[in-house]
Amino acid sequence: APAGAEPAAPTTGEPVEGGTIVHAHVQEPPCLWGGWIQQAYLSRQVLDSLVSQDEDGEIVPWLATDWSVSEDQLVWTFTLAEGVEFTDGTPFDAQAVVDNFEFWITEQGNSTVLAYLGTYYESSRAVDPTTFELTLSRPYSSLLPALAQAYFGIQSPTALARGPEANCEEPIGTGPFTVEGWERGSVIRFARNPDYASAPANALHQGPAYVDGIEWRIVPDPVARFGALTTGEAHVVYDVPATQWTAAEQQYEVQQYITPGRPVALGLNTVAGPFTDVRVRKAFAAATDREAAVRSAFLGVVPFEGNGTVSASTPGYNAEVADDHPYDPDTAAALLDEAGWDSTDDEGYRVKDGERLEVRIVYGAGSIITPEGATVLQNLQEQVAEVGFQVTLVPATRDELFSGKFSGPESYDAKPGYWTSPTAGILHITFRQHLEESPNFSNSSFYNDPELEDLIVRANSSLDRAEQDRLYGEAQQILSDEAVSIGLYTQTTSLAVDPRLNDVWLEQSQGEPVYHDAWFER
Amino acid sequence: MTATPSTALAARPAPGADAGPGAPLLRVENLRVGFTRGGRTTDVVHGISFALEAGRCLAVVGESGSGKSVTARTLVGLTGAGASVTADRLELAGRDLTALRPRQWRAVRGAEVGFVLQDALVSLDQLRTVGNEVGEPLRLHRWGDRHRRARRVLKVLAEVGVPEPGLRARQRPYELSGGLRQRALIATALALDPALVVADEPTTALDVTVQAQVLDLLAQTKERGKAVLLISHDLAVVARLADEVCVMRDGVIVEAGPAEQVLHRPRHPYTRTLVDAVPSEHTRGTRLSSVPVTLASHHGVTARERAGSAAADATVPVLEARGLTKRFRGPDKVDRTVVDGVSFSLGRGRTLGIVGESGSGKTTTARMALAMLTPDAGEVLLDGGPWSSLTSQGRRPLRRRVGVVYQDPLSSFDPRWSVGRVLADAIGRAPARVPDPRARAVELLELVGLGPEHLDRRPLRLSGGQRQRVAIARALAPEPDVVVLDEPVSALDVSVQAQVLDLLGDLQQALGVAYLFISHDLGVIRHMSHDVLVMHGGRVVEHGPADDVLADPQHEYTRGLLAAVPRLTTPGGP
Amino acid sequence: MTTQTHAPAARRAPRLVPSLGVVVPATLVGAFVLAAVAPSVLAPGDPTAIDLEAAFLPPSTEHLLGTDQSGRDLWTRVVHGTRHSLLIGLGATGVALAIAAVLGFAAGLGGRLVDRVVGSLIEVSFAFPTMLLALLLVAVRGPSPSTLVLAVGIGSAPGYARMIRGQVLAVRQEAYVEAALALGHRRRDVVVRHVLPNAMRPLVAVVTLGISQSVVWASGLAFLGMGVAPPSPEWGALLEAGRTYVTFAWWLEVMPGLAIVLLAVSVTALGRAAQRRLEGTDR
Amino acid sequence: MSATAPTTTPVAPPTEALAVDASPANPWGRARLLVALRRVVGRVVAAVLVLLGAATVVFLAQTLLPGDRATLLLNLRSGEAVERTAAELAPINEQYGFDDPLAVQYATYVGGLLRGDLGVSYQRHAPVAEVIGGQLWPTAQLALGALAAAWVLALVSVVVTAGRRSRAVTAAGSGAEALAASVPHYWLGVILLVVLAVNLQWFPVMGGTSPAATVLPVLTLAVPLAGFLGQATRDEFDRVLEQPFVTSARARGMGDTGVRLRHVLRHAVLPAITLSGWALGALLSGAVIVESVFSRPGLGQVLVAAVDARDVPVVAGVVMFVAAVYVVANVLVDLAYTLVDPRRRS
Ligand SMILES: Nc1ncnc2c1ncn2[C@@H]1O[C@H](COP(=O)(O)OP(=O)(O)OP(=O)(O)O)[C@@H](O)[C@H]1O
Ligand SMILES: Nc1ncnc2c1ncn2[C@@H]1O[C@H](COP(=O)(O)OP(=O)(O)OP(=O)(O)O)[C@@H](O)[C@H]1O
Ligand SMILES: [Mg+2]
Ligand SMILES: [Mg+2]
Repeated sequence: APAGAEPAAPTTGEPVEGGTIVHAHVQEPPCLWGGWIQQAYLSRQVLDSLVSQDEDGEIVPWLATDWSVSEDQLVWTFTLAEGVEFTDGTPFDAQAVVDNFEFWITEQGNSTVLAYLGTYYESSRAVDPTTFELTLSRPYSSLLPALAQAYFGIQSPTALARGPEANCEEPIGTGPFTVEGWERGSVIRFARNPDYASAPANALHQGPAYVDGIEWRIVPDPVARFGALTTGEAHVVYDVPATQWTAAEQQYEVQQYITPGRPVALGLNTVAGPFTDVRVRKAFAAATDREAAVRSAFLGVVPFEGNGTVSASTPGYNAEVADDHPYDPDTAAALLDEAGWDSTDDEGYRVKDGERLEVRIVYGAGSIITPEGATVLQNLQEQVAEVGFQVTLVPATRDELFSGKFSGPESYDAKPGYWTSPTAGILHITFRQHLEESPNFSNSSFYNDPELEDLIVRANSSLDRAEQDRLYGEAQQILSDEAVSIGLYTQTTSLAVDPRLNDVWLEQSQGEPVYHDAWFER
Repeated sequence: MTATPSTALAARPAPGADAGPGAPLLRVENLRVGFTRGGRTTDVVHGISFALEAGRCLAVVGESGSGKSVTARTLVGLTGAGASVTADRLELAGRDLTALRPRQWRAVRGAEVGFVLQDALVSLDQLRTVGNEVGEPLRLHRWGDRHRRARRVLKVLAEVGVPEPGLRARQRPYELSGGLRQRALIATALALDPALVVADEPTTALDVTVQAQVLDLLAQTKERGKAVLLISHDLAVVARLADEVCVMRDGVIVEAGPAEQVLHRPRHPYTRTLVDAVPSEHTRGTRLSSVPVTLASHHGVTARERAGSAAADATVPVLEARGLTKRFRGPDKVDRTVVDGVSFSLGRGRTLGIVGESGSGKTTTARMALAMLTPDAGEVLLDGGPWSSLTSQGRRPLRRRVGVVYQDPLSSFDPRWSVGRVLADAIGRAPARVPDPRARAVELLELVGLGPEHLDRRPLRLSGGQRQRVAIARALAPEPDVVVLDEPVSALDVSVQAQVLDLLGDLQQALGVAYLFISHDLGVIRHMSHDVLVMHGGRVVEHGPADDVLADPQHEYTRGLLAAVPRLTTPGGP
Repeated sequence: MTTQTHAPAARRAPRLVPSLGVVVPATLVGAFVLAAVAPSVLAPGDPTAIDLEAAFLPPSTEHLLGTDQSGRDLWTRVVHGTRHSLLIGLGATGVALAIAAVLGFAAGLGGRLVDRVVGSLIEVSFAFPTMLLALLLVAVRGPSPSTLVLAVGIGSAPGYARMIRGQVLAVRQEAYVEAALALGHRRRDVVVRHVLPNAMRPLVAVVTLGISQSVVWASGLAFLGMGVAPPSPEWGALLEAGRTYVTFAWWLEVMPGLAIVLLAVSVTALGRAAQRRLEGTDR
Repeated sequence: MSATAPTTTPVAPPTEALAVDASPANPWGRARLLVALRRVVGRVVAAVLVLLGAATVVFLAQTLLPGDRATLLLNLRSGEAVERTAAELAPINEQYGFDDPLAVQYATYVGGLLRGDLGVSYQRHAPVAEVIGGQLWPTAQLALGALAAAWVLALVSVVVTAGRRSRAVTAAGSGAEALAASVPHYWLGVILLVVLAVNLQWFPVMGGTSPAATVLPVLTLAVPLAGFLGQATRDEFDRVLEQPFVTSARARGMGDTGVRLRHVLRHAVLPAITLSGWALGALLSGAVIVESVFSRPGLGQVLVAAVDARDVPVVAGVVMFVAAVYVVANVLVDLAYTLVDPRRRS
C-alpha cells in the first residue's frame, strides 16, 4: 500500500489504463544506464533501487522492505522483497544485489557510484536469498539517501553478464517499464512491464503501470520542445524554458524540483591567480548583485541561492550563510583597496604592480551552464566591471571540459558548477582535501582545510540528525567565511505536463520523472 | 528576268503592287532597322530595297557590321531584342510580313523560309542528335507522323550530300566535321522544302575544300527552284553562286546589279576595294588594298645594319629546319605524329609560305621553329647556328632575332596592358642604344600605320586590323631577322586582311625581314610567298618556289586545294 | 572551332549610369563598412552595457531593434557586431585565398607530378566536410574568432584552389604568355607579370561572393556555440543567444539574421555585378 | 635561293582530304573501353587513397588533441568534469590501447580499416558500421530530398524568369536566387520551425523522420542550395539563350517555351550538375545544423556527439563515409553530365 507520500498532482477520478506517454527530453546520453543524471532519468524507468526517498526526505522501502545497521554503523542488513523477478526472468535475490555492488565497485562501469561508495565500501554478502549484508569501512550516514538514486538501480545479473554494449542499449531490471527500442537521436521507447510488482512504498499504487508505454523523444531545441507540448505532440516536456514559464503555468501542470546538493555556484580558485587572496574573493562576491542577475536571466523562475556550497532543498542546509555576501560595491571597493588593488587603469580596471585585475571564468557552455545561466554570468561580468574586475568569459566545449583541459589550478580563476546529491554529505565530495596521496579533483576551488574535512567526515558519520545538521552547518559557515564558492542559483528540474495526464511525479532524490502512476483522462 | 535591286545611290521607286505570276518571291522596300537600348536608338539599316525571285540567288556582300545579318534576321522576324523595323514593303510570296503576329511568324519560319545562321559550327544544338535537329521543323509544323518524319530526315540529309545519313542522324553535331555540320544545318533549313533559303555566311570558318562543297550544295538548291539569299563578306565566295549581288556598307546598299557586272565592272569605289582585296587574284608584289598604307620612313640604323649583315652571309639561311618531328599523346594515351620529318630553309628577306588544312601540323611546325616546342627529332638552326638545341638560357639572348605574330591578335595581348606598355615591354629587351623607348614605340606605331594616340589604348578597344598592326609592331620591336606569322590574317575581314598583307609586304621590302608565313588559305599564301611548303597530315607533300608549286602542282592534294580556291568567276561568266 | 558570338549581348553598350541593382547594394555595403569602421557613428551606446530592468523590450523608437535578455540595446549590438562578422568573413576569405593561391599555383605552374599530388590533395580536402573541420579545430584550439577564421578559411580553400589551378592552366595556354616568352623574357618574369595577375583576375568577383558566404558560414559555426566568447555582439553569437528566446522575443533572432542576409545579399549582388562586368569587357 | 627540292611523295590518299570526318563510327570501341576501364580503376584507387587520407587526418587530429582521452571517456560516463587518478585511468587505457605508442595505435587502426573493420565506438560500445548504418537513412533522406527540392526550385525560377523581356520579372527571379543563397540555414530553420510548425502547426514539431517532419528540414537545406544552383543555371541560361543555335531553333518556327525547355535548359543545367557533386558532400555540413535545429536523428548528430566525446573510430568512420559519398557523388555527377552532354565521352 502507498505509504505516506502525497501525490504530486491532484487526482481526479479513477485511473484508467492505456495510452502512451510522449515525453520530450533535452539530451540523449550515449547509454541508458550510467553515472550521468541524464542516464538516471532513463534507468529510473526500468530499474528499481533498494530504497526510495519520499516527499519529506524520509527513506521508505522499495526493493528492500526493511533494514538495520550495526552499533558501529558499519554493517547494514537489508531484507529484500520476495517473489520479485527481473524482466528477463532472473529471480531477484540477495545474490543479485551482491552482484550489483560488486559490479559497481570493481567494474569501471559507473564512476558516480564510486564517488558515493568508493571510500566507504568494504564488502557485501548474501546472507540468505532475502537478506543482503553490506559492510562499510567507516560510518556513512548518507548511505540510504545515496542508494535511493537511480544510479543504484539494481540490474539483472544475467543481463549484466551480457557485456557493456547490451547493458548500454537495454538495461534490465525489475522496474515498471522495459526498453522496447531505441532509435538513436530520435526516440527511446519503453513498454509496460505487465508483471510489475515492486513499486516503492511512496508510489500511488502497486502493480503494473497504467499506461502502455513511454515514448521518450529527444528534442534538444527548447523552442521545438515546448512547441511540441503546445501542438499536442507531447504530453510531458522536460526543462520548461524560463521564458515560457508563465504561459506554461496557465495551461499545463508545471512541476519544479529544486535539486538538493551543491547549487550552481562559482568555485573560486584559491591556489592561483587573484582569488588566492580571500579579500579579493569577498570583494568579488560583494561586487555582484547576484539576486538581480539571476532574477533577470531566469525571469524569476529559478530561485537565487546565496549559499555557495549546499542548496536550500538539501537536508542540513545552513540558511544563515546565504546572506553572508550581500551586494555592496563600496565594501567590495574597500576590500580591493585593502588587498592592494588600489589604482585603476584608463579603462577603469583595477591594477596592482602593473597587473590588471583579470578574472577568467571558464564554463561548460551548453553542457553544464544553460543559456540562461550564461546570461547570469554575463550580467555578473558587467556588474563587477563597475568595481574594477575585468572578467573574461571562456565558454568551454564539452570535449575540452571533460578531457581535463580546464581541470588544473592554472587553467581558470573561477568555474561554475553544481552537483546533485540528496544530502549535504556532498561536501565530502566537493571539499574533501585534494592531497597527493588521496587526490580530490572534485574540489574545484583547490581549498584544502584539514579541520573542515574533519567536520564533514564527522557529520557524514553521525547518526543523530541534529548533530549532523549542526556539523554540516558549521562546515558551510567556514566555506562561506572563506568565500571559496559564490552561490548563484539552484539547479532545477522542471516538467510541464498536459492536464489530461494525471499523477506524474518527480521522485525526491534526483528529480527523476516517475510514470508508473500516470494515467490518461478519457 | 533580272531582279530589281534598288541601290541607295540609284533609289528607284518600287513598282506598284504586282503580285501576279512572275512577281518576285521576296520584296523588300525601304527597310529600316534600328536598335533601342538604354533609351538610345541606333539605326543600323537605313532603308534598303531588294527583291528575289524563285530559282535565283541574291548575294548580299559587305564588310563586317554593315548590317547583312540584321537584314537577314529581319526576314524571319528575329531581328533581336529592342529592334524597331519599318519598311514600305516586306513581302513574302505576296504576304505582308510586317503585319504578322508571333504565332503567324512561327508558321512562316522553317516552313516558308529556311534560315541558315551565321556561325554554322555553333548553330546546331550540340546536345541533340542531328536527326532531332533536322526533324525539328517537321515536328514543329506538324508534318507527317513520327515515321514519315524519320524517313524525311534521312532523305533531306541525303539530299544535302551527307554520306551515311542513317548514322549521321544518330550522331551529335560535335561528332561531325565542320563541313558535315554545315550541311546538316542547311538540311534543317531545307527540311520543309521552303521557297526561300537564307544563308548567312555559310562558309566562314570552313576549309577551302569544304567551302567549295557547301557552295555547290547551295547551287543545287537554287537549281531545284528555290530562292537563295546568300550573305557573305567575301566576293569570291559569292561569285560561284549569285545571280545578283547587293553590296552593303554601313547599312545602305551601295551597289546592286547582276553578279557579273558587279564583280567584273564594279562601279562603286567600295565594291572595287572588295574586289581588289581577293588575294588569289593577285600575284605577289601587287597591292591588294586600295587604301594606301603609308609606310613611315624607317629611322635608325636597323635597315642599314641589316643590309650589311645580310650581305655578309647571304648564303646562310636565316632559319633552317631539318627533319622536324613531333608526337603528341592524345587523351586516349595514343601517340600521334603531328609533324613528321619537316625540313625547310628560309633565306634572308624572303617568305616561306606553309599551307595546309586544319590540323595538318602548321602551328606545331611554327612553334618548333620558334623553339617554343622541342622537336622529338630534327633540329632548327638560326643563322646556321644552333637554335632548338640550345638551353632556354642560351636561347634567351637570341630570342629577339625571331619575332612572332599570331592568328588571333586579341588573345596575344595581355588584356590588362595598354598598347604602349606592350610595345615598351618588347622594346625593353632591345639593346640599350634605344635612348627613348617612348619615341621608339611611336616610331613602331608609325611603321605599321598607326598614330601615337593609340599608345594609351587597350588592344580590346582597337579594331581587328589595328590590333594585328600592333601585334606586328611588337614583333618588329626587337628588330628581328625573321618573323613567324601563324595565320596572321585569318581572323580578319577581307578588306582588313588586304591592308595587313600589304603592310607585311611593304615592311619586308623596307626592313629586309624574312617571314615564315602560315595559312590555310592558298590565295593568301600565293600572294605572299617566294617559296611554298604544302603540308598534309603532318608531312610535307610538296615544296618549292611558289610559282612552280602553284602553277603546276605535282601532288594531288595540292591540286585539290588549288581547285577549291574561290575565284571571282561567276557561274556563267568568264 | 570558332566560338565567336555575334549575339546581341556581346555588343551591349556599356552602361554609364549604374543600375538600381548596383546602387542599392553598394549603399548597403557602404553602411555596413561604416558600421564596421566607426560603429559609434551609427550607434553611440555601449554594446555590452546591461540594464536588467529593461530586458526583452520590443522594438520601439527608443530601442530600434528592441533589447535582449540583459537589457542591452540590440541595434547597438548589431551595429557593433558588424566589425567582428566582417573581419571574420574577410579573414576567412584571406586564409582561404592564401592557401588556395599556394596550392593552385603550385599545381598550375609546377610539373605534372606536382600537379598530380596537389590536385589529389585538393580533392581529398573537398571530401572533408567543412563542418567536421570546424568541429575538430574547435576541439583543438577552443572556440574563438581565430578558430572560426581558420575553419571557414581552410574549409573554403579547396574551391578557390581548384579555380586558381584551372585559371593558371588556362592562362598558361594564352597566346600572350607565349608571345612574352617569344620576346625572350624569363619564365619567372612571365609568370609574375602575366600569369599571376591574369589568373587572379576572375577571382575578384568570386572572392566577393566568398566573403558573403564566409560571413554566413562563420555565423553558422558561432550559432553552434563555436564562436566568440560572450558578451561579444558577433552576429552568429547574437543569433545563438536569440534562438532560446525566439518565441518570446522574436526580434532577438530575426534582426541579427536579417543583418546577415542583408549583408550577404548586397555583397553578393555587388560581386555578381563585378563578375558580369569583368566577363563583359573581357572576352 | 635555298629551298630544298619539292617533296612529291604522296603520303595520304588525297580523297580523304575532301571527305573530312572526324567522327568515330563506334564511340565505344575496344580502345575506348580500355580507357574507360583504366579510368574506373584509377578512380577506385584514388577513392581508397582519399578515404585513407581522411581517416588519417581524423585519427591524428583526434589523438593529438590536448587533454586525455581516457579522462574524457570516464568523465563523460559520469557527467563530471574532473581529473582522474592513474588507477582510474589504467583500465580504460588498457582496454583501448591509449598507452601504446602512436605508431602502434595508428597501425592497429589502419590495419582494422584494411580488413574492413571500422572499430568500435568508445561511447556506445557498438561497432562503428552499425552506428553509422543506423543513422544513415534519415540523413540520406534529408540530403537527397534537399538536393531534389533545390533542383526543382532552381529550375522553376530560372526557366520562368530568366532572359525575359520584362526586366522586373528577371530581376525578381535573380533577386530571389541571390536572397536564397544568402540565407543562413540555421536561421531559416529556426524561423520555419517557429512559424510553420509551432505557430501555424502545419508540420509536426518532433515527428522524427516521418515524411511530414522531413518537409521543413529539407526546405531549410534546399533553399540556400537552390539559390546557388539557380545562380549557376541562370548565368548559363542567359548565355545559352543568346547562342546561335537558339536563334536557329527559333528560325525553324519554335516558340519561346519550346526553346527554353528543349534547347536551353539542357545546356544550362550543366554547371548545376557539376555543383551537385560538391553540394551532396556539403549537405552533410548543413545536416549538422539542421538536425540540431529540428531535433532530427542523423549522421550530423552522430558526428557532433562523437567529436564532442572524441570517439575517434566513429568520427573517422563518418568522415570516411562522407568521403566515400563524395567520391560516389562525383562519379554519378560525371555520369549525369555525360548523359546530358555526351561530348564528355570523347
Ligand atoms: N541585337 C542587336 N542590338 C543592337 N545592335 C545590333 C544588334 N544586332 C546587330 N547590331 C548592330 O547592327 C550592326 C550590323 O550588324 P550585323 O550583324 O548585321 O553585321 P554583319 O554585316 O552581319 O557583319 P558580320 O560580317 O560581322 O556578320 C552592327 O553594328 C551591330 O553592332
Ligand atoms: N599540345 C598538344 N597536345 C596534343 N595534341 C596537340 C597539341 N598541339 C597540337 N596537337 C594536335 O596536333 C595536330 C596538329 O595541330 P596544329 O595546331 O599544328 O595544326 P594546324 O595545321 O595549325 O591546324 P589549324 O589550321 O587548325 O590551326 C592537331 O591534331 C592537334 O590536335
Ligand atoms: Mg553577320
Ligand atoms: Mg594552327
